[in-house]
Amino acid sequence: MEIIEQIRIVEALLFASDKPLSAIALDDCLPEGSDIDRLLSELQEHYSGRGVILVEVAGKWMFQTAPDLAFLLRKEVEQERRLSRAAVETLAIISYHQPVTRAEVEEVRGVSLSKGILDVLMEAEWVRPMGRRRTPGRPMTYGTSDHFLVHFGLNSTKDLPGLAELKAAGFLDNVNTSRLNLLDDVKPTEEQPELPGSAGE
Amino acid sequence: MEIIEQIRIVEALLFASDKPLSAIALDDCLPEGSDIDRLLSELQEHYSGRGVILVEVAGKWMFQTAPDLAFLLRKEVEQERRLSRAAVETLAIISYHQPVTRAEVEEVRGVSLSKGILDVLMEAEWVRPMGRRRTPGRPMTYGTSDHFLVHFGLNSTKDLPGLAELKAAGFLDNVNTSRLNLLDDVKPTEEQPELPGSAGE
Amino acid sequence: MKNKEPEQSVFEDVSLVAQPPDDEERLILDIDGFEGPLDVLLTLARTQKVDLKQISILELVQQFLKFVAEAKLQKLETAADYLVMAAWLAYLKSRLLLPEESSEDELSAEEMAARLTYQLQRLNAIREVSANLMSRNQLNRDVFARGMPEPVIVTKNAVYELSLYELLKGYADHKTRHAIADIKIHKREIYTLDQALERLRGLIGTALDWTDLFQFLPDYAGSEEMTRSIKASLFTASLEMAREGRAEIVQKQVFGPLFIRKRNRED
Repeated sequence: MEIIEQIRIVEALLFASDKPLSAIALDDCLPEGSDIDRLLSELQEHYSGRGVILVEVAGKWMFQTAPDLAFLLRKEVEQERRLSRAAVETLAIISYHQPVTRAEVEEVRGVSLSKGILDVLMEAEWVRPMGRRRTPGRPMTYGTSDHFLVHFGLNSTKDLPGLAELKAAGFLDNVNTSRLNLLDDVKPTEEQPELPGSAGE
Repeated sequence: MEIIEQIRIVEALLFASDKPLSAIALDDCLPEGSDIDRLLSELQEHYSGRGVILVEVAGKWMFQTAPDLAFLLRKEVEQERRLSRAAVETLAIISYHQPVTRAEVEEVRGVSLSKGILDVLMEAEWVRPMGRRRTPGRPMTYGTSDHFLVHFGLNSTKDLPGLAELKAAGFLDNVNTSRLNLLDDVKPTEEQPELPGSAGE
Repeated sequence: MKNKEPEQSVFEDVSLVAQPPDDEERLILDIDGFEGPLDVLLTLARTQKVDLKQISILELVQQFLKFVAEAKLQKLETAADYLVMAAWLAYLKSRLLLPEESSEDELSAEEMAARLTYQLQRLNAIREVSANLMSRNQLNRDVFARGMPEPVIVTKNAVYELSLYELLKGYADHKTRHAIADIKIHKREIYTLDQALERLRGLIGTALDWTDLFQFLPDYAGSEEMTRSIKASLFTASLEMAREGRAEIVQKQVFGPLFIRKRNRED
């Protein structure tokens, strides 16, 4: 049998097999006196640089998608999720009051902040850590990201409507805005983030 | 992107799949302006004569082991359950006469169809219901599925072996279901399947 | 059309059992090996000629009737098919042998014979193509797909949807809940008892007989709230006048209208 015929056999066996095959197992299907190592190396050579390559894993042989094309076999799908009311409120408070610590958000909301909420907002890439405050305990402060501005079509957080504007737009019925001075709160001074891009805080 | 890169992508996608892929699905993974037909034909050319070949079945593309190596691979799988003669004949009548009613199958074979036969063919996903005929009783008609084409390596039902000869000999003319054929049937018309893409697809 | 021997591949369960040659040159056919009378006819026809177009129908009828006579037709439902065919063939035979009477309604014996030949040829043709079909390379029998397909791994990325409106609404709602809201208590419109008494005293004299109390509602009643207040006050006023002995009140049924009339003091 010609070499090319033997290579074809090895090629078909490896292709159709549902598990990697050892050189010995392949040799069993070949005529007496075949040089299986040579066949495998020629086959490997034939597939080098192709979309599929022949690899040896743990002493056995198999075809595999070329590593640089592995991306073809990964499909990313976007799954839309809704934010909870608590998350929306937390995001709003962070965007209006930034930079703000977790304790401050809790104080403003009047309830403690469950662990997941900041994670979700950071996963959505709307909220980012903004450095530690120079106060006892040096708590981390949070603010909004550039992605937040892009998502909501804002040039800067200064573009967020103030309370008077919100009231004029009908968002704040029954609220006497003169008693709300939160927007005029003096903001504590911030340090620059000590660990730039220290996500996960 | 160079042609060779595009071919590698098509090769990797087809190689990774154990089911046929449509040219459209493949094209979706390629850069804008790729000529998928050319890529497929170059790929087919590259594999011609190899142990694995690129075939077009049911209008889609897949890699398969070369048919001449069947002797080698057959022993690797258990001999599949043989279809009964009645089932084979029924499958042939359905594939050549489709869409065809149960009564017509019985007429061609000259014997009534036992209950299990259609079930076996539908369970194998070779036969599927194809809608009811607009004749009294509105009998269900049957035809073959894409799975049937893939299994028998056919690109379409037009490629069934001997189809032209059967047609020329008049053996695919309307089947007269009044036993012992004393009258001619009115040419039947089919309704669209009531459940498109229903069972068997 | 090419002819193939039916014993090939898929037809291996056809039992064509040849008797020893010394017992005439005849075939004994086992009915269990057949797929109905047409199958028997086809098999018998093959013993005559390779070309089905040239078979002798008369001889075929003879063969079939002999077969049915010798076969052990035990199962009734199986037997019925064969007996119907035998009867039809016997009829066909008689038609073929007797001089043909011309009839407009019926097919001629030759046409009937031709139809039978056609059916046999068609079944034979289907058998040939089914043999061809089954001898094709079948997936997972002769040819194989990739044994280790590499699955497409789908990763789901969460995308959070939130509009600016929802964000602002969230903030505003929060402010609303936490702000001290101004509550204005509106002055309620009421029709006082004094007003009602004055009206009732003034009007009751003009009515000569029993009158529905609510006939005395002023025309300008206005809001529903005001109407309710007027009704309540008029009712209280009527009770007051009854207590003073200036009026009589009658109600004929529960929730029915209240009738009132002036009562002249008898002092």
